[in-house]
Amino acid sequence: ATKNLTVETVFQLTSTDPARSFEQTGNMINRALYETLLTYKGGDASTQVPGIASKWSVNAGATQFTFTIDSRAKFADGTKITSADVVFSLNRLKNVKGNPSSLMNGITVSAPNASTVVLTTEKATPQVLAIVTSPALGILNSKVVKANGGSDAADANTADKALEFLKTQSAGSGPYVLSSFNLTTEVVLNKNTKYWGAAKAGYDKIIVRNVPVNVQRLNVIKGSSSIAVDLSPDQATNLGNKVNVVTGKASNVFFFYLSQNSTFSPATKFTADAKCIEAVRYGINYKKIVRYAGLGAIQAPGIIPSFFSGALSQKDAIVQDTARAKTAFDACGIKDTPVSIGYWGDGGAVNGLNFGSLAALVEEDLRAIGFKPKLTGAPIAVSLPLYRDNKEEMGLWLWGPDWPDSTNYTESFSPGTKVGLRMGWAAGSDSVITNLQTQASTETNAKKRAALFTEWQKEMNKRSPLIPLVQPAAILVANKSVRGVQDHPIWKVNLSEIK
Amino acid sequence: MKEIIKLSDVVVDYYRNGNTVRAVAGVDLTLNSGEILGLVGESGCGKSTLGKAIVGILQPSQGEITFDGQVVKKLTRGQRPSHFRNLQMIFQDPYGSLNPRRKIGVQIADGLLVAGMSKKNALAKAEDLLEKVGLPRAAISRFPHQFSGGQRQRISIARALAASPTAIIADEPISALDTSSQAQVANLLVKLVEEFKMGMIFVSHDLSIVRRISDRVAVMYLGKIVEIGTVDQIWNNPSHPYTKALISAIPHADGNSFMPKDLPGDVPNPLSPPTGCRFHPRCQLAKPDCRISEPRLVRLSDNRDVACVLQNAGTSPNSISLD
Amino acid sequence: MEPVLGKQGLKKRLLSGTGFTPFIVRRLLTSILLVIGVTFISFTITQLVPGDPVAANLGQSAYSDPAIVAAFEKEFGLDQPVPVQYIKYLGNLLQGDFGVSLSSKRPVIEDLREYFPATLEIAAVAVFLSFFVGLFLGIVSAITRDKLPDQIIRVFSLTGVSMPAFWTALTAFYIFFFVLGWAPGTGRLEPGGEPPANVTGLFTIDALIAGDFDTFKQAFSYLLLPAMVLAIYAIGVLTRFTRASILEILGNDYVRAARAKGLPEYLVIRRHVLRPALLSIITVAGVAFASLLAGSVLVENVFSWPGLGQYAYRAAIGLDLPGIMGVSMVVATVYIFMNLLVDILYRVIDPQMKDSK
Amino acid sequence: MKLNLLKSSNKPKNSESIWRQPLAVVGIGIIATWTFLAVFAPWIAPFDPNAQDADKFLSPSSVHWMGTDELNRDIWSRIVYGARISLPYSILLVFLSATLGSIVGAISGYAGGKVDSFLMRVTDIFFAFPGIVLAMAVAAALGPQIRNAVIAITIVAWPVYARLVRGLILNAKQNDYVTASALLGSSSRRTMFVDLRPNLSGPVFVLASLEVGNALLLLSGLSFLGLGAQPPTAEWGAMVSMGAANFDRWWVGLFPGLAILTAVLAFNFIGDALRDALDPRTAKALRD
Amino acid sequence: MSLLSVKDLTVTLATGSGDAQAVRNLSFDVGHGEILGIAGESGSGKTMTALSLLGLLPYKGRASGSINFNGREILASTKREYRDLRGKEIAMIFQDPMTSLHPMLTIEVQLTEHLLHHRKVSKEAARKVALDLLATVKIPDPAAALTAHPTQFSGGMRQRIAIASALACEPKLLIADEPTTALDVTVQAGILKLLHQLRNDRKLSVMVITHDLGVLSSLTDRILIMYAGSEVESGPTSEILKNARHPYTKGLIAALPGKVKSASKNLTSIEGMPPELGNFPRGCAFHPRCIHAVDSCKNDLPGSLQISASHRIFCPVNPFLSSKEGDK
Ligand SMILES: Nc1ncnc2c1ncn2[C@@H]1O[C@H](COP(=O)(O)OP(=O)(O)OP(=O)(O)O)[C@@H](O)[C@H]1O
Ligand SMILES: Nc1ncnc2c1ncn2[C@@H]1O[C@H](COP(=O)(O)OP(=O)(O)OP(=O)(O)O)[C@@H](O)[C@H]1O
Ligand SMILES: [Mg+2]
Ligand SMILES: [Mg+2]
Repeated sequence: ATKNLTVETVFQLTSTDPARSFEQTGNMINRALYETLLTYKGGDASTQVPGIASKWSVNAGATQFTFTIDSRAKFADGTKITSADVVFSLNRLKNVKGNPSSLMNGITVSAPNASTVVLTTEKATPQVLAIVTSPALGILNSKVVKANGGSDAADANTADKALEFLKTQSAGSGPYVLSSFNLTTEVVLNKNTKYWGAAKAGYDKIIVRNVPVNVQRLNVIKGSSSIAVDLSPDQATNLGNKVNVVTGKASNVFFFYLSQNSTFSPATKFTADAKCIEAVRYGINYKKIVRYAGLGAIQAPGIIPSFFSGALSQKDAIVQDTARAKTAFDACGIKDTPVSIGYWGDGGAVNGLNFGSLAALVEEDLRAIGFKPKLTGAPIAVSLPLYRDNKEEMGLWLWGPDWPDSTNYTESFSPGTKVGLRMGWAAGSDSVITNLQTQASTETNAKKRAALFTEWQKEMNKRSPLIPLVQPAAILVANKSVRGVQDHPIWKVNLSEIK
Repeated sequence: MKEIIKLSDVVVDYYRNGNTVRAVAGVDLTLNSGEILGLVGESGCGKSTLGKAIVGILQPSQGEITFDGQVVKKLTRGQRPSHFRNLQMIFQDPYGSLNPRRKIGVQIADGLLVAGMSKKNALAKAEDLLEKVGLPRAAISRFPHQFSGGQRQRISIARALAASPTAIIADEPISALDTSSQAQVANLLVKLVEEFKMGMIFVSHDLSIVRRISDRVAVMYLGKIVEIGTVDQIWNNPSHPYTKALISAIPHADGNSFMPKDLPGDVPNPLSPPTGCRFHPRCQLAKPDCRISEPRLVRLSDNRDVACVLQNAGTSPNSISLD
Repeated sequence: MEPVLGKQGLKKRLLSGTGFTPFIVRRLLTSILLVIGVTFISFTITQLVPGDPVAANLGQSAYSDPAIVAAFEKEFGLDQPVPVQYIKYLGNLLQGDFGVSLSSKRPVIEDLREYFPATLEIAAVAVFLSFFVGLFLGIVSAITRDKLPDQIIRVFSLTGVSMPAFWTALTAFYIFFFVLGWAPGTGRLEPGGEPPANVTGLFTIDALIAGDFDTFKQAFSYLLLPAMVLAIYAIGVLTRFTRASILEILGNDYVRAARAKGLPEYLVIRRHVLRPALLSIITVAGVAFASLLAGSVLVENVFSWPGLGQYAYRAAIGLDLPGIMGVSMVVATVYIFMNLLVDILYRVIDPQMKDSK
Repeated sequence: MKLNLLKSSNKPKNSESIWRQPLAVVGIGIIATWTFLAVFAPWIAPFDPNAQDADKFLSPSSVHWMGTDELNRDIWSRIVYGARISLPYSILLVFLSATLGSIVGAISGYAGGKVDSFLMRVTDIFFAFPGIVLAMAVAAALGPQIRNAVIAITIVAWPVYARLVRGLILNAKQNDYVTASALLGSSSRRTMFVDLRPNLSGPVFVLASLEVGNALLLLSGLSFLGLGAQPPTAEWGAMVSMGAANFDRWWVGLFPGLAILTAVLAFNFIGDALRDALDPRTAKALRD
Repeated sequence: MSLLSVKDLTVTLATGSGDAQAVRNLSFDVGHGEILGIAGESGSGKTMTALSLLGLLPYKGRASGSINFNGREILASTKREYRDLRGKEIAMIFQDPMTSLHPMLTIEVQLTEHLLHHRKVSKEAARKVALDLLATVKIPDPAAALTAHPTQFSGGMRQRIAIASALACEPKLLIADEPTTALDVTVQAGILKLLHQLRNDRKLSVMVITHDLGVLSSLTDRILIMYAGSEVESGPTSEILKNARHPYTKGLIAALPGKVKSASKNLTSIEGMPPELGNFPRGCAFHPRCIHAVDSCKNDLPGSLQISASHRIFCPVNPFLSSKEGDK
């Protein structure tokens, strides 16, 4: 009899083409179909281990990364993996201009010989080692993909036609191969019988199904599925004795922010005020939010999640101080002017935390210190642009890392950066924080890096318009017969490791 | 006597699914002030169509209708020109001719309001009119469903009177009523015509009523007038075989077991009228000629016209016998 | 057709024949216009309201990369002026090209080909079920007018149209799947179940065509619960409508005449009442079917039924214009087609309409 | 053929007062109860509907009759306050679409000809249009708020009224009383606004009362999908969707669902009875 | 013994404002081969009387009293017994031939369905009967007519078809409810002739309902005049029409346009209007409109008064009035 594994999740999936897939479900599946130069083991996201590359080195300035391809590495069809495949895959990723293409920003790929690949950057980029673990950088069989319309040329955006092919079969070297793909119902993986690595596939077949969270719960209780991926801490209680609950810290950090300089409402000039920010920062009842977030959740002391280098500890976390908040509120002069709070409002939930409920919690706290908040959530399609274009007075959002490294945070949240701008925090508005950011990005010594990240966060906590709220638990519920289930911040479940 | 309505060669067509139904096929007629002209004929022969054309509800596709010397124009969406308001119509269905959801007072007053009278005066006048048609003044604030058919017909008459008509087309005003109400409403109409010196065209399929209240009678068959004359002439001395048949089909309520005579066949479909004399397929006296040439209305004597070949040929009217 | 007067009538006469073929041709022409109207309205409304499909469909880092945004806009033609987009859309439509879905990144026509049959399958079963149940209950209710069975059926059918479908679906699923274990889970087949070779897209039918009875049983058991939940509303509608039309027809002279002949009641009902009633009931069933397609949104959501409803939901909240237009057009076409079919049936069944000249 | 009017029209109207119909009385009772709860919510609700505290998901007890939700808000209190959203907004929605639809229908019926054909084609299109899809798209794009959901549904809900009003006008226009008032000198505009208005208001009102239930279903459906009322507003559909995420806490979804069911059912009872009280011909116009 | 003998028939109907008696204590007989006419104004209960014979009263209507048909009491019949009676023993034709034939069924079905049901004959036999019947009622080309639908016929033709259908099972009694009201006089004459002929040829008993005294005069042997659900006068046709005794009957006759042209255009009429169901006056229902009414009329139900062996009236004052006086 064949040994099957059923994994249920709410699909966040567009395709199984690594170069075009950047969503959680896609990462989970691609992690099993394709291999990357380096990767992580278990739930760890800080120490890279060999993937296709058996050895690697970094130059002193952190601008050149050399990888040596494992001589045993073979694709599922038996062909040997060469540096040409790597160059093709990474260039294709860069040029198809899909969602994950920005990972390759500033990186050039070259292959001095058939078993060596060199990645070069212009400025120091120590996080390249983390970036190459992303499933988007999975290595495809260049011959097969090219034969089926694939292209890595500069115009791959239009020239590459391999998307459809890659939905019908995979062209990778992972322990599983794609059997069937359906965007809305299920993706079926088969065992790669010719897998070259030591850790062979644990199952003959893995079925990843698209199932709403509440049904995931019922199914896993009944034993009709093996792993439920998306349960909230609340839903992970009273499950009976057939299942194990695996908890980790989610990579997502929810945060609340105040906009600095939008032009859409007279109230904004008050929310720009340091006093206003202070009022909010000390007005929020973090304990209540953590309690709502349930089992395994922690208050986010800083924006960098607990498992990355330089993360703050709980003692650094802001503690609610209503009196201080009220004083600050009175000083900020916003008085009765209503302020709107944007968020993902069509019932969106991440890690079981419903944005609407979180917003309701924050709303109550702000109201208590004198604000007149108004919740204006909207579906992603509407609310996300508002947030991204700095058109929200206040917002409730979350950040999940693009690559598992703290630089992803410093480079996204400092003044003048991506999220910084969304809060109206222009470049040059806070030189201390900006300095810490640049230092951290070029520092290659791990200890020193960590110290810089910590310092950066502490400064952020003093004055940034951004207030980290909660780092929820990541919960996987698995049937007791299933072993090796661990939560991972990037690919959630490493299907290859499950036995 | 003044000619109040004059029709010359009026033709009215309906268009239906691409076919033309010629419901009125060339009618000449006059109505004088103070007279009641009865218009009789079988169902579907075009009586209502003609009536509607006279007041301007339908547009004749040919010919001319004048009221008081002015050519009647088709009703448009705007207000009817004020001088035509003296030309009114009374409808057959006492239930459809009053708005069930409005009090009768305002319905009667409408005609006065439109003419520019103040609301208060108009309602007062409406009460007067109700009294005139024999209903209590208090009825003004009641709804139509609180009245019987006969009473409703009186209300319709009061409404028409609000426009001080000089001519009324009454399209089967009593056909839908019970015997006793029939008499009451007919009497009312006769009284009003006399009182106001109006002219009235009284449409009916019941020759016996027409005979009692009309001065003249026009007999219609399939869109054409086949005979016109005074009541006595027509009743006692029908010149057209159809008129004769119509009269002999009326049962007599005399207890003598008189069996009326039927006229075989139905009124032909106006979509494809018979050639020649329209009556010839049902006429016992039809000659081969009748199939070909269409007889015109000819004057037999004063006030007496008939459209029949037999008459045209000079046969004396009295010589027609159907028995 | 109502008679018309004057010049206007003349024109109409010239434009229209009375036969069956001109009728069909005319109806088809208006139907096409209607479908285009539907695209126009969905296009206009989705353009009028704010919202940014680009942001909705790109990840956060991709969105801040102008090159990727430009590429995305180019790919989906969003860089063109709005009227041009619409004209282009219509032009493509003529060639059977419904555009590419922003959310699924594949041609809308393929999406529809996949999702439409899934919804069709439950909607058809629901209508089939509700047609017979509704007809039966409606008849019983009408002939036992004001007696106990009628009272019960009336409350029942009113409850049917008053149930919030999403709530019914949840409750039914919880009870029949989780508590009682009678219903299989969500989806169309069991996990990893191999869909039958695609002929119609309806799994049950395809399974039968393939002679695969096990898959048929499986597919059928999966669709039964969602279909029944959908049917509750339709049963309510059809029961009420049937009752009303039968009562109305029972008031006709010809029914009294039939009773005066001493015919047994079942014959009176079947021959004299049901036949004319069926005409209008079929109309309503046809429209109910079309509205079930649209109404399946909430039910599919609960049963994660991979159908048009879910697709529509995702397209709507993702501001996926081609997707929204595609769904609208399919549903509208079904609606219009059902109406056309009903009209044709009318002309075929009812001699009165045939004879009227 | 002569129509015989003696018989059919002399029949007494078989309209029974709706107070004599038990279902209607039940319906009126339920709506009265909900209205009472809504109006006096602050005094009736035992808790602040938005008060959050430490626990969550308490099952029904003597303190929390219907339990509490994930933020430990008292569900009974939220349902009571929810009546303040669901009922008035459904009625507002029906009022808006009835007004819009009646105006379109009236214009169509009044103008006739090309305007009529055009407007009727437009209503046909809206009829053919999958309303909920449109409503979802509009609500999504405008941002989910109960107000926008109302706008969205109004956009798809008006055509029934347009058709009804147009039909009634065309029907009424055939009546002799319309001709009679034209002969008296009423312009058609006057006929429309003076003569026919009372004929339209009854059926429109009945249709509206039949539609309130549907409106409530649609509104709560949009909220269920997250496209209606925003937190922390207590709205029944949104509350059911909370319950959907927590099947085993059956009380979270069950009670708000029952609230919707009873309110819709009550509106339907009333609408049905009103329609039965209407004369049969107009009632038929409503059904088709 | 007469074929039909009705005693004290009372019909109660449910109206918007409670129950009301549409027919009150009506008694009459129809002899074998006799044509009885029932006349009266609209709403006087003629149709309800007819329907009660067939057990076809409208929804929530009920009848009491006694109806003896062919020696059998039928008022208390079960549904089944009524069904066996209808069409087979007693047939009925209705007022409006446009609506009393089913628009979607062929003439053949409508002519033969009850024949097939009651007589259990074969289809072919039934078709033959139908052809004969169509010939009897003078439908041209019966064979073609069989396959046609009612819409293809004119009103007069449809009424003939309805009559043919009523005759299919050779009933003993034919009830014709206003069979000619909807028809033109010219067509009416044909139908009257046909009914007359049928009676003579088939020895059929007929009950004709009409408000047209002319029709009664032509067709009937005896007349019963109803007012507000009760009989006011009954007797042989010629006697009633020539020598009516009841003020109401006299009024009706006087209101006829008449055979002779009088000098005045005015028609004689009965003032006032008939009472509505549920609002029948106490005592003699006619008293508010009656010029001869005396005080007792307001309170006492009028008893029957035999004028001659077969002629009676329900009026307490009338014996003192000669028919001449009533004409005023
Ligand atoms: N609106 C219409 N459209 C088409 N044909 C019509 C219309 N109204 C009447 N006709 C036809 O015109 C002819 C004359 O109809 P009209 O109503 O004038 O007859 P009538 O003499 O008044 O009959 P009745 O006694 O039944 O009232 C009939 O053949 C009828 O079918
Ligand atoms: N279904 C019904 N429910 C209640 N009352 C009814 C019903 N049908 C008729 N009636 C009333 O019963 C009374 C008698 O009606 P019936 O039909 O017997 O009168 P009729 O003499 O036949 O009158 P017509 O000449 O109008 O046919 C009338 O007042 C009528 O309004
Ligand atoms: Mg007429
Ligand atoms: Mg009758």
